[in-house]
Amino acid sequence: MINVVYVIAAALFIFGLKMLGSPDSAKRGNLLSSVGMLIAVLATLFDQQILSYTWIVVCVIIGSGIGAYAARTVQMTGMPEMVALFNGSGGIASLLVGWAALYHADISAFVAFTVLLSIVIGGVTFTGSLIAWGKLSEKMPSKAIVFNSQRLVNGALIAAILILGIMFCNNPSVSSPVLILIILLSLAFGIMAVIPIGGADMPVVISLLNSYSGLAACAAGFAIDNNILIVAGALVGSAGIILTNIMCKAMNRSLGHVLFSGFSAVKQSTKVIEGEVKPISVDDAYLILEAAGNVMFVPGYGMAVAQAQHAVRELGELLEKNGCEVSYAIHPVAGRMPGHMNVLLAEANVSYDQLIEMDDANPRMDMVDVAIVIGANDVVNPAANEDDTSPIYGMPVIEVPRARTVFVLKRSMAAGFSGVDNPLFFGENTRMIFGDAKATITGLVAEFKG
Amino acid sequence: MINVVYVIAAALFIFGLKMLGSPDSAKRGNLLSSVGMLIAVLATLFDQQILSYTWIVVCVIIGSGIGAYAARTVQMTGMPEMVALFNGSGGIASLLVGWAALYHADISAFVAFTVLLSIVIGGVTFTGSLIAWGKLSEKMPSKAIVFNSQRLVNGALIAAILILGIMFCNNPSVSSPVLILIILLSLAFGIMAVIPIGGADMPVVISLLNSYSGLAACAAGFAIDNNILIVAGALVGSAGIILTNIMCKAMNRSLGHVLFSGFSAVKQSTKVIEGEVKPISVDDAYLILEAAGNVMFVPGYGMAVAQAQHAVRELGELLEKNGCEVSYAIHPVAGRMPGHMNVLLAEANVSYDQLIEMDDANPRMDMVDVAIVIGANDVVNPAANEDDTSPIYGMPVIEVPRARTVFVLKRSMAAGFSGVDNPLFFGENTRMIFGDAKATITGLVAEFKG
Amino acid sequence: MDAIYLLFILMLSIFLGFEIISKVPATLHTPLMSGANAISGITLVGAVTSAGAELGGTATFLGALAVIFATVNVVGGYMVTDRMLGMFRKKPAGAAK
Amino acid sequence: MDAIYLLFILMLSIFLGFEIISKVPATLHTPLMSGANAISGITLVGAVTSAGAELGGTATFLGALAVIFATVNVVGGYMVTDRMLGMFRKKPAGAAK
Amino acid sequence: MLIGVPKEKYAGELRCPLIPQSIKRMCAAGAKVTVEKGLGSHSGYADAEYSDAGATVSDDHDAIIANSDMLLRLRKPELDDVKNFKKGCIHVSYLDPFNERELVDALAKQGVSAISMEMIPRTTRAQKMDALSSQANLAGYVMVILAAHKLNKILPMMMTPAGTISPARVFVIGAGVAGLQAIATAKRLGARVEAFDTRAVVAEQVQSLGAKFVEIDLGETGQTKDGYAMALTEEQVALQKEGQKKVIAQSDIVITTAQLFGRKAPVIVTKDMIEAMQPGSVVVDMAVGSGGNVEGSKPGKTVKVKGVSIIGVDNLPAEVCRNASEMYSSNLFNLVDEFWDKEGDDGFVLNREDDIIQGCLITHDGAVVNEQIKNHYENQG
Amino acid sequence: MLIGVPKEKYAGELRCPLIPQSIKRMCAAGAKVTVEKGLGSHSGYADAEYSDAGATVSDDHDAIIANSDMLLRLRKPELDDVKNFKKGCIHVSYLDPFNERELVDALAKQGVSAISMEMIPRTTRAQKMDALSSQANLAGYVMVILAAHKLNKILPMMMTPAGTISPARVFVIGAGVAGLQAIATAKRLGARVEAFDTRAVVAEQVQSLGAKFVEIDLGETGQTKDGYAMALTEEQVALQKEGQKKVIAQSDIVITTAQLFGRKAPVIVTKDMIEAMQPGSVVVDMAVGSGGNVEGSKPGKTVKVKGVSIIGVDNLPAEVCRNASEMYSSNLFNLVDEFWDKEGDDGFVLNREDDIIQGCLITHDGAVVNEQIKNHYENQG
Ligand SMILES: NC(=O)c1ccc[n+]([C@@H]2O[C@H](COP(=O)([O-])OP(=O)(O)OC[C@H]3O[C@@H](n4cnc5c(N)ncnc54)[C@H](OP(=O)(O)O)[C@@H]3O)[C@@H](O)[C@H]2O)c1
Ligand SMILES: NC(=O)c1ccc[n+]([C@@H]2O[C@H](COP(=O)([O-])OP(=O)(O)OC[C@H]3O[C@@H](n4cnc5c(N)ncnc54)[C@H](OP(=O)(O)O)[C@@H]3O)[C@@H](O)[C@H]2O)c1
Ligand SMILES: NC(=O)c1ccc[n+]([C@@H]2O[C@H](COP(=O)([O-])OP(=O)(O)OC[C@H]3O[C@@H](n4cnc5c(N)ncnc54)[C@H](O)[C@@H]3O)[C@@H](O)[C@H]2O)c1
Ligand SMILES: NC(=O)c1ccc[n+]([C@@H]2O[C@H](COP(=O)([O-])OP(=O)(O)OC[C@H]3O[C@@H](n4cnc5c(N)ncnc54)[C@H](O)[C@@H]3O)[C@@H](O)[C@H]2O)c1
Repeated sequence: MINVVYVIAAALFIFGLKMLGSPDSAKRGNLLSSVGMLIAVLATLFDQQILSYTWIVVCVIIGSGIGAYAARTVQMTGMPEMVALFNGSGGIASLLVGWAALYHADISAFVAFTVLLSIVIGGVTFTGSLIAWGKLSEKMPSKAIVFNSQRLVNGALIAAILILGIMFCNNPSVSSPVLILIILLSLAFGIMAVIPIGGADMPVVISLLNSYSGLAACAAGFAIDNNILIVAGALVGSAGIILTNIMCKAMNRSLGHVLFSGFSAVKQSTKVIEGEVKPISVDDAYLILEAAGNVMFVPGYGMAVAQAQHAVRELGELLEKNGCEVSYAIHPVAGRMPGHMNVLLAEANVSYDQLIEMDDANPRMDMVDVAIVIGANDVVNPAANEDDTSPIYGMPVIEVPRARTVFVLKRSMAAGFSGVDNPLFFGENTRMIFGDAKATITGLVAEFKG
Repeated sequence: MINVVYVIAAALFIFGLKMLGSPDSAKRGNLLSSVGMLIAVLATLFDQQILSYTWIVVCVIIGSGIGAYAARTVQMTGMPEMVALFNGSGGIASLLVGWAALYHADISAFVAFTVLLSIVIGGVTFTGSLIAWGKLSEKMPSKAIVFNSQRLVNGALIAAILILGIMFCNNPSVSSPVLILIILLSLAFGIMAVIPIGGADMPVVISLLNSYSGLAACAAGFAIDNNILIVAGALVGSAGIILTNIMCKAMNRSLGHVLFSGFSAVKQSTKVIEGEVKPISVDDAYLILEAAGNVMFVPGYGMAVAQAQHAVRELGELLEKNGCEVSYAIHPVAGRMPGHMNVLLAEANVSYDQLIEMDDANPRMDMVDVAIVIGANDVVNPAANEDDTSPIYGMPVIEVPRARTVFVLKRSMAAGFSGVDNPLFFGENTRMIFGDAKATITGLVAEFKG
Repeated sequence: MDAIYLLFILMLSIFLGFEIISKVPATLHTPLMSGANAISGITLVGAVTSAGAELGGTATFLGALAVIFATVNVVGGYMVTDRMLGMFRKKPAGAAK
Repeated sequence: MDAIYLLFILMLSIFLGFEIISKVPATLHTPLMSGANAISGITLVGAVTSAGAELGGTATFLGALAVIFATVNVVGGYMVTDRMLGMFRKKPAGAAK
Repeated sequence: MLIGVPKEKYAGELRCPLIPQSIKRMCAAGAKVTVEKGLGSHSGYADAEYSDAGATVSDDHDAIIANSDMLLRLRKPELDDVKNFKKGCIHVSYLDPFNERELVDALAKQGVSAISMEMIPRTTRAQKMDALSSQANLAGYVMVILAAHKLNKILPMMMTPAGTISPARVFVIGAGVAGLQAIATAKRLGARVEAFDTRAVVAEQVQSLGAKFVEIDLGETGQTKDGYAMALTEEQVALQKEGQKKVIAQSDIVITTAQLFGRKAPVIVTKDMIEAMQPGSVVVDMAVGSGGNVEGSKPGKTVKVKGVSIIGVDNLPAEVCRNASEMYSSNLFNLVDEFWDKEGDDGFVLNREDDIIQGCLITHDGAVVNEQIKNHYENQG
Repeated sequence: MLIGVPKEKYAGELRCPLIPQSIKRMCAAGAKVTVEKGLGSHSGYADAEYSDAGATVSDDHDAIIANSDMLLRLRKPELDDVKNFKKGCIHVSYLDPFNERELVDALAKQGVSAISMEMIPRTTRAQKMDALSSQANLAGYVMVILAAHKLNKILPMMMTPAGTISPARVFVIGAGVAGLQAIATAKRLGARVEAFDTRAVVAEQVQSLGAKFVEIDLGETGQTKDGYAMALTEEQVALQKEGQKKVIAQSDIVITTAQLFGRKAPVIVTKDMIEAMQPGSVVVDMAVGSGGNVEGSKPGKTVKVKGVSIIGVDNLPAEVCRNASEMYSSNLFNLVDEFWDKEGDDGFVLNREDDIIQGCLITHDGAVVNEQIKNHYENQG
């Protein structure tokens, strides 16, 4: 009987998660999954051979109290760290459940293994989440904390956990000190893993830890073989990974980097060497645009060659629908004849009011989230300002590097009309999207619509 | 051990199916799932407590021989009916497996139930597929065979199967004649269900039966509790339903209609009454366009009002990419000023060569798969030719009704400039897509790209 | 208890089935159908088990028959699908022009 | 044998997890995360079982603790998510202008 | 049936009523066509082309008008030609019947069945014969080209190394066939286009060309069943003037197409408005022929007022005579073809039942038969 | 620093070298500007606007040229004015130094530092001072408007109740700044546009405007580092003629912009080609001033050859003098501003190191200093 309820609960979770993925169904989705949770818990309470309710009821009340209070009082800005805390408590819970599972009569190596999993993952999630919370709520320095022996320490920790783990599986017992050790180590590792990550990355970290806590629950499920735990845990685990990935891309960081920041952090902090070209895929570019609030197009001769003007206009419209501010910065010499861009954009029905001259564009640049350079080159070449040996030195240019992110759409690294190389392409915040501009833009449009 | 193999096999099936869904991965997908099948079968052969190989090997060889031969020799045109045959053999196989399962020692009511399921579904699939094959390969009249008492007969069949089924579950035994009866009835039902469906619908029917055979396998899985059968069966079952649905839409029929044609057939055949407006959703429209080989746009004043010209051009380009022939038929009085459409389409860069005058458009009409009427009304009003009381009688119009399918994009049923109602909207092969033309077209574009 | 697990598996599989098939180009309808159909030939496993597990003449006979049919479905299904996809390979090149 | 079923369930669930999350608008990232997080509070069920199944003091104690934490996660998680979505409700209207 | 096509005498008329292609089709239908020498010379059609098309080319004007059963032409006939017309012959041309009473009476007296191209009803079915539309359409295009040519600025926006040139502002008053085409052409050239019309229905049509419709609330205005505008009341005119003044002041080009069929065109742009415009700006008055929408516009002249040029070309379509002739020619052909006896060989049959004929047939059997015209004359007394 | 701006004497020159806005900015930079009375009258700038902008308006031409440290103007100075120039003054204007040796020598003799606007290098940096480009650009637009006005057809395609008007065909020869703008404008009006240029690189630029580039294989052709075209060899010219003949024959409008800076323009469209065109077609010769690309074109005239009109307006930008003045004015301003002493108050500093100055400075300290020109003169001997 109870299991049938579990099946239903699982189904509800699945629906819930799916619905959470799209704006208009999200609220219902959340409700659905909460219902799933409710019936699952109730079923457990009534059906399982629960011997003492007292404790449970008390605890549930306490827990709900805390949870409800926290959820109520936190102000909007504090939400992410709050999620981190909740997530942490989820992690510790799994740890405890796993631990408790050891008190069952017989413990096969398999069970012991799953118990360990739930303990380790749970522990990491717990401390990790706490650190994340600390960093977000500025309870501790939010900047990446890095020291040289970091990679060593982390390595050591993992090794230790592995060895102890194997030892434990061979003769699992509640009393063995090994267990305590493992618990402590996992907690420590959780801390080590997160401190070297900067506050900016915290949302990603939390989402990742969230996926961990799912896995922890899943492991716990194996430990006490309870299939709803497994299903729900696994769902959250995998869904969490995907979500983390999406978030990474939206902030354009690589998941790998976040995952192993603990190890590579030191290297990373010095990795920002000039002279490195960072290409990016259309899908990833979409995720960034989707999150942008102010986009500036900077068209050049390449847009004309690609005849991309219509696609560009459409992308502009979609961005505006998405609540984003859109402008077109026209450099006086963009293209191959005076007013080249005007001809094209007028043809594509871009309203005159959205066109801004270079002199108006540059002051706004700092508010721009993404500057999309479409087949322009010379007119956005910083060398014109910086390098007085350059033949175009002294020509005023559109200063895209000052935008938060710069997309450069062109087919190759080739130079423009004046044949001057362009340092912009190597900029810290520059992402190259190689390929025909029209194809690229159309791709982005598709992402927005599809 | 074997079960681990099953898990892997299942995973392979999942990947396989997913990959089959997109052109460039399809071939690999098919390979993958076949590998899954192979390992599953081998594992079964070696692991299970198989006592006599001889039979099995012989049978496998025979089976493979037949299958391989058939698959090799059939010519491309014959593929669908071949699939039907294969599907049929799958169905009968499930039936037999279920039947054989009864010979196991103990049969709970649950098992009996699942056995029945596999038998009934398997049986229906078998005969159903055979009929489908017959119709497709013109071995029998491919037109819908309908007689009045059909619904009665079908109803009776189902009732009988239900009653007998219950009887059987109460005391399940291999020997009981009830079993034989049920088998015969299901076979009969399979025939009855398919004969009333016209040859044109056969692909849909096959896809549906295919999904059935999946379910049959799934049921058989329960009967001999074998989880790979359940997983694979369920996968095919559900995937099949979706696919069927997609196919229905591409041929614009309703799934419900196909599912219950057996019952509604008689009614249906007379249902095609004049004067019924058939609206259609953008998604469904997409599926039709996606399968079209020759599309003709017929723009009118509405396109101008909606300023949809750019979106239209883009849709045109996408259709061409999709290997479809695209033309724009311009009626001399379309719009509100002479050359109104020219101004807009020129602005949207539609090449002059794609524009055809009414007099050239009409002769081509019979080759057109889909004529997309974009906010045009009077200029496509058949009344101008037919009804000599109409004020526009005598004005030559673009004769879209002669195209295979006609989409009419407008916001309401309102009349056009001349205020004359338009019988086109009620045409047999007309589908109305209500809403602003630009929104609609942009939607279609999205479908193509997303 | 088993039944429950099976139920879970069934539920999840059905969900998956719905999820993995989304938008399919018309050209792929038939191949996909026949590919799926081949998978449904999984009954072969069942057939083998029944045929193998000496349950007496009839059962074995039924099993054996089942094996034949199932194999036809599996082998034929996969091969035909492969052929379809094979010829389809070229088409897009043509279509894309 | 159980382990196998569980394995199946695990496998299928993971696939499902991957399938159901596809493209998520930025505005939904946090809510989705916190919603998923609430689901991961499912350990509550486990906690309840351990806490309930009189396995002696420590175990029960651990279980009880677990229950508290898990409940915080569940209740807090769902409520916070709901709040986020609640305020987000209005935004699109503004955004769409 | 003998069809005659006399040459246009009117000075500066470069168009010709029929081009060889149409004549070919008429001959194919069984008509005998005689055209006067040099008929299409101005539009670049040589006499040879006409004879190749199957027409007889004659230089005897009088013979043509005297012998033809049907006369096809562009402008109204000369009064003293009329008495030479063959009795009962069918004469198709512009007639301006509301103002040409004398001519119409003469035609009636002569027993000529005179068809006025202006009077072809504005129905969807009749559009292919609607010369007013086909010519107004070209006029719309021409007006913009004339204005652009005259203006000392360019129309499109240009952001260049030597600064930004902002787009010229064009204001089109009256968005009928001509007005709409003017809007479209100006848009094409990249100008900022605004438009106004008394008929509110046109707002949508204006926007459908990507231009802005200037909202001026005139209260109740109407249009006749043929889509023509009704005259405005005093205060409505005042309101409109007020509303337009601002727009006109900041426009580089103002184009007026406001005609009231048969009646004198309303004066819309007054002197003070013009003086409020930038020197160098341009005003084009399409209605100059029928009284003018612009104060001080002169037919066939370009007058300068405080540096503003007022262009008053009275025969706009002639500027693109080649296409104009094509259009008018096929209007004529479509008319003839519509009523041509396809079975027998009675040629052109005057089907008095048909609403098109009822609309455009002015005189018949020695009397003025057209209702509208008859009423109009009676009101004149 | 005293800056003088004399009025243009040249007949039919409607442009003015400086508009009030620019003068305002110069004054702000610390210059004292004197403009001759009526400087901007043709382009619609009243003297009042100039004085408001901070300039002194004087009607004493001689005083202005005699006292100014810097003279800014459009066209080359009159020869007999030169002797009155203040010694060492800087004179900026068009000079056409390759052909105006006498004038240049006079300027040198007078010790004037003469800057020739034509000689501003075609570098990205210098574009904002590049008057050739800014004026050529407008010329490109004007040519199309002139042609459209002259043509007896409309440019766009129109499918109307009275039949379909097919789009006019426009062929642009020479796709430089002017050529490209001409292409863009013709496209805007809906014409079918084809173009040709000897520099293969331009093909892409032509397509980037949606027009068709006519492929004619001339073998090896080149362009100078400044983007100017090199002269063609005999057989190349022949090849080109052959290739173009067909296209020209079927074009309604042919526009030639093929100039070879400093040298006589090549004759590209010959009599026989013109005769192959339809009567009524139009040819516009932008190079008419420097010898003409079209056989029989006359500066300032429109000649008819077999019904084909050859338009030879030699001062195209003046047709849109308002914008043309704006453009030229800001070219001048940008030049002055680029070398204006921002810190001290030395005003305009002739930085002989700067590549722009090196390119455009012709005479200095009593000698011809520009390499190109010197060589040119020496070759003339
Ligand atoms: N405005 C004028 O009047 C005028 C006249 C003559 C010269 N110029 C000169 O032209 C230059 C204009 O600067 P600009 O930035 O507009 O152009 P640009 O500097 O020439 O750069 C154009 C860029 O577009 C890219 N591109 C070409 N085709 C493309 C396609 N199909 N898709 C995507 N990218 C494409 C090219 O890179 P890939 O090859 O890697 O794709 C190229 O780097 C200035 O140097 C200016 O001085 C201007
Ligand atoms: N060409 C000329 O010179 C000229 C001049 C004057 C009059 N006319 C007349 O105009 C008519 C032209 O025929 P037509 O078929 O082009 O136009 P139409 O008959 O007037 O029909 C236009 C249709 O477009 C639909 N529509 C309007 N806005 C729309 C939007 N935003 N999205 C989607 N649909 C929209 C309207 O239906 P909903 O309202 O339901 O959307 C309307 O039925 C003829 O009767 C002709 O005689 C032509
Ligand atoms: N049914 C058809 O197929 C058909 C054919 C041709 C024209 N039409 C319609 O007939 C209508 C009139 O065509 P037209 O161009 O010959 O009209 P018109 O030449 O008689 O008048 C031109 C325009 O000026 C406007 N106007 C009149 N007085 C005005 C004033 N005081 N201020 C501002 N505007 C004023 C009129 O409303 C009209 O739109 C058009 O709307 C056209 O669409 C219909
Ligand atoms: N670097 C810059 O920023 C900059 C600035 C302005 C112009 N330019 C470039 O300089 C080039 C020349 O500009 P321009 O318009 O002053 O050139 P131009 O006026 O000297 O010549 C016009 C065009 O005619 C072409 N031509 C010459 N002889 C020809 C022949 N026999 N047949 C056909 N075509 C012939 C030339 O190739 C040139 O394209 C342009 O390509 C322009 O892009 C560059």
